[in-house]
Amino acid sequence: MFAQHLPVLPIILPLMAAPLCILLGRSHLAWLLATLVSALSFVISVDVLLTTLEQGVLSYAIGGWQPPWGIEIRIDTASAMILSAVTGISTLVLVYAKESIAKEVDPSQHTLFYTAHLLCLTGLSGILSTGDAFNLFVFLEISSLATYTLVSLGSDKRCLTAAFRYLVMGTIGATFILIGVGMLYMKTGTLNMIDLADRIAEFNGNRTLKTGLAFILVGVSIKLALFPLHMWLPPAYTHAPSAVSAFLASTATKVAVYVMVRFIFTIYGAEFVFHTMSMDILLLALAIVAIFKCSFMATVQSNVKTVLAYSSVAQIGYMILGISLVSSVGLMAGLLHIFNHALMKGALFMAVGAVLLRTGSVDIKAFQGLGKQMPLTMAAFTIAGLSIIGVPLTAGFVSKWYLVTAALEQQQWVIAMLVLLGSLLAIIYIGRILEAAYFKEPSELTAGKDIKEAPMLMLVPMWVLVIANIYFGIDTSLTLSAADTAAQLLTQSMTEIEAAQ
Amino acid sequence: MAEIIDLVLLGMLAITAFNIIFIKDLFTVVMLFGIYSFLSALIFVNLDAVDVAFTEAAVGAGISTVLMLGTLALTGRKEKASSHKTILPLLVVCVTGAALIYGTLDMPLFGDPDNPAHQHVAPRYIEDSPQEIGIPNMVTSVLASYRAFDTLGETAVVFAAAIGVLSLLGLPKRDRATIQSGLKSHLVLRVVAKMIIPLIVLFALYVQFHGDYGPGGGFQAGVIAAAALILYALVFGLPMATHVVPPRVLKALAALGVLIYAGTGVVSLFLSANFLDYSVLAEDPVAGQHIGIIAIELGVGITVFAAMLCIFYAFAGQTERKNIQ
Amino acid sequence: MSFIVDHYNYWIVVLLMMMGFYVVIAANNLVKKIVGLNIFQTSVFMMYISIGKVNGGSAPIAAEGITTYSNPLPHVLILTAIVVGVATTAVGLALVVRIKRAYGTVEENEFEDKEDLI
Amino acid sequence: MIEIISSVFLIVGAFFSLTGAVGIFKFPDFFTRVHAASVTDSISTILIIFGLILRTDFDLVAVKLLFILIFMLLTSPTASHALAKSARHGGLLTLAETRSDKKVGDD
Repeated sequence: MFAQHLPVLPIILPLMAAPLCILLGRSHLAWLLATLVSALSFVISVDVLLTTLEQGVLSYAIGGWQPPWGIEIRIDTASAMILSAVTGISTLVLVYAKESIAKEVDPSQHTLFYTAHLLCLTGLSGILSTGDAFNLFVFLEISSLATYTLVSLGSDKRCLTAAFRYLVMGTIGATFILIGVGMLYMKTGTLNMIDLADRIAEFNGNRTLKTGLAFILVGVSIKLALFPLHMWLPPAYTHAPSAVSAFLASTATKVAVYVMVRFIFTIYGAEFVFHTMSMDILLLALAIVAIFKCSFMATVQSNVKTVLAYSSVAQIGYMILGISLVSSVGLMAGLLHIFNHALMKGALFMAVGAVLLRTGSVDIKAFQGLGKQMPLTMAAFTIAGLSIIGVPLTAGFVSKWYLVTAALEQQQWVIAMLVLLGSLLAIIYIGRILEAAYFKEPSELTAGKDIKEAPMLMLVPMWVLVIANIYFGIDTSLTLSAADTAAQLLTQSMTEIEAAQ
Repeated sequence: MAEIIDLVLLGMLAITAFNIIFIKDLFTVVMLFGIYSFLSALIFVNLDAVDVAFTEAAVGAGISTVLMLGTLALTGRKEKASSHKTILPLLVVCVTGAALIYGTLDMPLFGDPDNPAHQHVAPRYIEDSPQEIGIPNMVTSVLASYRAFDTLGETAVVFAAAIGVLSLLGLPKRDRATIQSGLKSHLVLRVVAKMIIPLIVLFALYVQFHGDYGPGGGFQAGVIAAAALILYALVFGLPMATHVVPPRVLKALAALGVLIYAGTGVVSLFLSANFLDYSVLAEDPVAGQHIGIIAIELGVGITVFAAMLCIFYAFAGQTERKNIQ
Repeated sequence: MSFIVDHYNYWIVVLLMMMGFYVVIAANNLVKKIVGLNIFQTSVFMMYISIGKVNGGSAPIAAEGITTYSNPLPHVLILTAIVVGVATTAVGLALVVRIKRAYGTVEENEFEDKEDLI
Repeated sequence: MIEIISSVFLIVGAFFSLTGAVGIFKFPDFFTRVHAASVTDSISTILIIFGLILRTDFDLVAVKLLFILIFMLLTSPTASHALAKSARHGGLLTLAETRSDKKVGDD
């Protein structure tokens, strides 16, 4: 009965569950509801992903109004793939959160935490599914508002300033996107993405459209923390509760990368962005600086959450690098990395959260000697860390491999070398932590304390992600075919143009 | 004539904004912001956007200003003079402004009926919505039916804001009736407030249910109803207000509104139509649309009323707390 | 000359936007930052409403004897955006209140001194 | 004919509005300024709304205008009163009082 409505369900299920959480009132009921709804959304998203692989794009007219008059839900393989990752991570994080926030968040706020988490999920699913440029802005703001709340739930008072900085930057970004969408509407008279794409193709080199693109790109870059607009991210991820860091680091910025892909490839078209405006050079330069500057910053931090936060900014650099290579393989590598990075960063932040739960600190000193005391947690951290570095047989290897392939395909030897060099820096910052965990004696922070392994409810989701890391590193058929189909679809217009030339 | 009014208002806005940059007294800054908001509402009226003007006046000049004043009561009204960096921000602003001016060069002519914005999607809303939806206010038609998903998102945003403020500030406890508060000595104020609060509530209901025919709708009605209770809380004290509308009820109401809205959409799903397709809610599609719009406007109104009042309670509870300490 | 008449509205709105934007990024006081954010957003709303204006049109509420209406779509978008704006303002101000309680100040450079910047 | 009467009302209303504004700038202390501001609130509102009512067809719009007038007449004097009372309560003195204080101080 609901088969044709599946595309809209991942949005409205969490949206309706959020107020229900408030009405339920009790935090463990809220937790149960949130987890179930999130899991249901995950199942639906996987189903949608499989459908898109078979049938192509799914379109759903909200309110029965045909686009461009009504709002369209439009899910292609790219969106379905990231949607599955987001809902999946959200489910695992919710399972994990029960034990994790028990220590980090005040008990009276647990229900609010789950409500905000569900609202954030609603926003992210909405962004991924919508086919309307303004609707995207609305969902972006739902997820952002929920995110500010989630970050401010941290136990350290610095989470407040971090959340405020995030709020100001995020709102500036959203307003820039609003300006850009306004300019698009002004010139085309429509807000539907496909319709916009058709109409933009008519004007090449219009100054209003160019400015609109610039504003949208800057706005999205703030949201996805592209260097040098990333300053809000490290404090926010450091001081947010661990469950929140795990969720946001693996989903929120990645969804923003998706928004950028959507605006560049679907709405404006690669031709306009990369040939008329030569954005590829700018993006490429920023991506490379991000990889090196932030990987380097990650090597000198003592707070492990900060290390991972800077590492996230660097990894976003890889995704943008994939986009800026302007090829189907490059885009595929970028999309693949969005998916894989969600798996690894989720596992890493979860492991750090477990350490915080048991030792009360996330300083690198607290990790000393943990290899013996928390073997399962640290094993998970190690494998996910290897995935970040890009060791073969992990998911991280696959995406880096295709990134290098895409660079080599265009004879960009230097870029291929730089990607490998960036991995070297990742070895240093992950290696420092592993060294502390396995080869150092417990420091004064943990000495004398009896440190137990993390509880089951935290270990299970962590290990699910770790196993996914290995699985998608070995059996790449599903991720590769999805990313490949998605990239083909997105770059269709580009290849047509190339063929015509 | 309209152009001259427009120009004068824009000039006044520019002066207001310019003053806000330099004035250090934050109380004045907030008041100027209220003025800015009212002036922009006037511009919106002048540019035919009556619904927007209504909202801007109620929200920008009303709720936002009240919240800002509430914050100032807690944080102090003087901005400290600082040798803050000003060169870099100025540079950023100049670059952004230059980019925008560059973008305006190819913009369509202001007010020209042949602009692309008025050609493609909009004519359907103007020409067909009175027949398809059956109500004269096109803004309500588009808001509540054609783009109902945006409005659902908007309701969720308001709900998210209430959740955020609650998690940051918490709600005041109800059993504080012993504390002396409110403006006890202002007899005139109390009498007049008693007279006009029912009128404001009545007006809110009018705006809620007349939104199909004139400017207004759930959002404006919710804000106005919240304003009535905010006035009550200001004059008679927060404990009295929390006695009339307990915070817990508000929290539940805010959630309920979102559920009403989304639930209307789900009802259409069960009647085997697309999400938020109201045509199936009654035998006649136009009547169905009307029922759907009334239902979702009710949801919006309830959520907005409850969320705004919740947010006000949270801020006022903080001020009260500060006074006790 | 006609170029100016056709575009002056946008230019003044850009000026207003930039004044708001300047307050956001230059102000040291957090409350003032929020005020700036609101001015910035309100000015963007004005740009949208300017797009919707049709010369000689009237408010988009169907009435007898009126044939030209202004475009209702930007109005709808801005109604939503205003709500988003006030939601952000509320959360931002709540954060300011908490920051004041935690740090004893709402001047950005003062609490930056109190925490090691990461 | 009605149009002319209405115009007269509107012009006089606008004139009072203007004097109120001038008063806010020219008057010496808080209380006199409140007085000037309330001129705008009361007499000029009445005149302007009457002027507008004369321009309607005496239908629903006129009734709405009348409601607005009643509401304004209720609220603006209350607001002025509350403002002045709070100022007094907060210890603000009139100009004359400040001067006589000074004299006391001089003696």
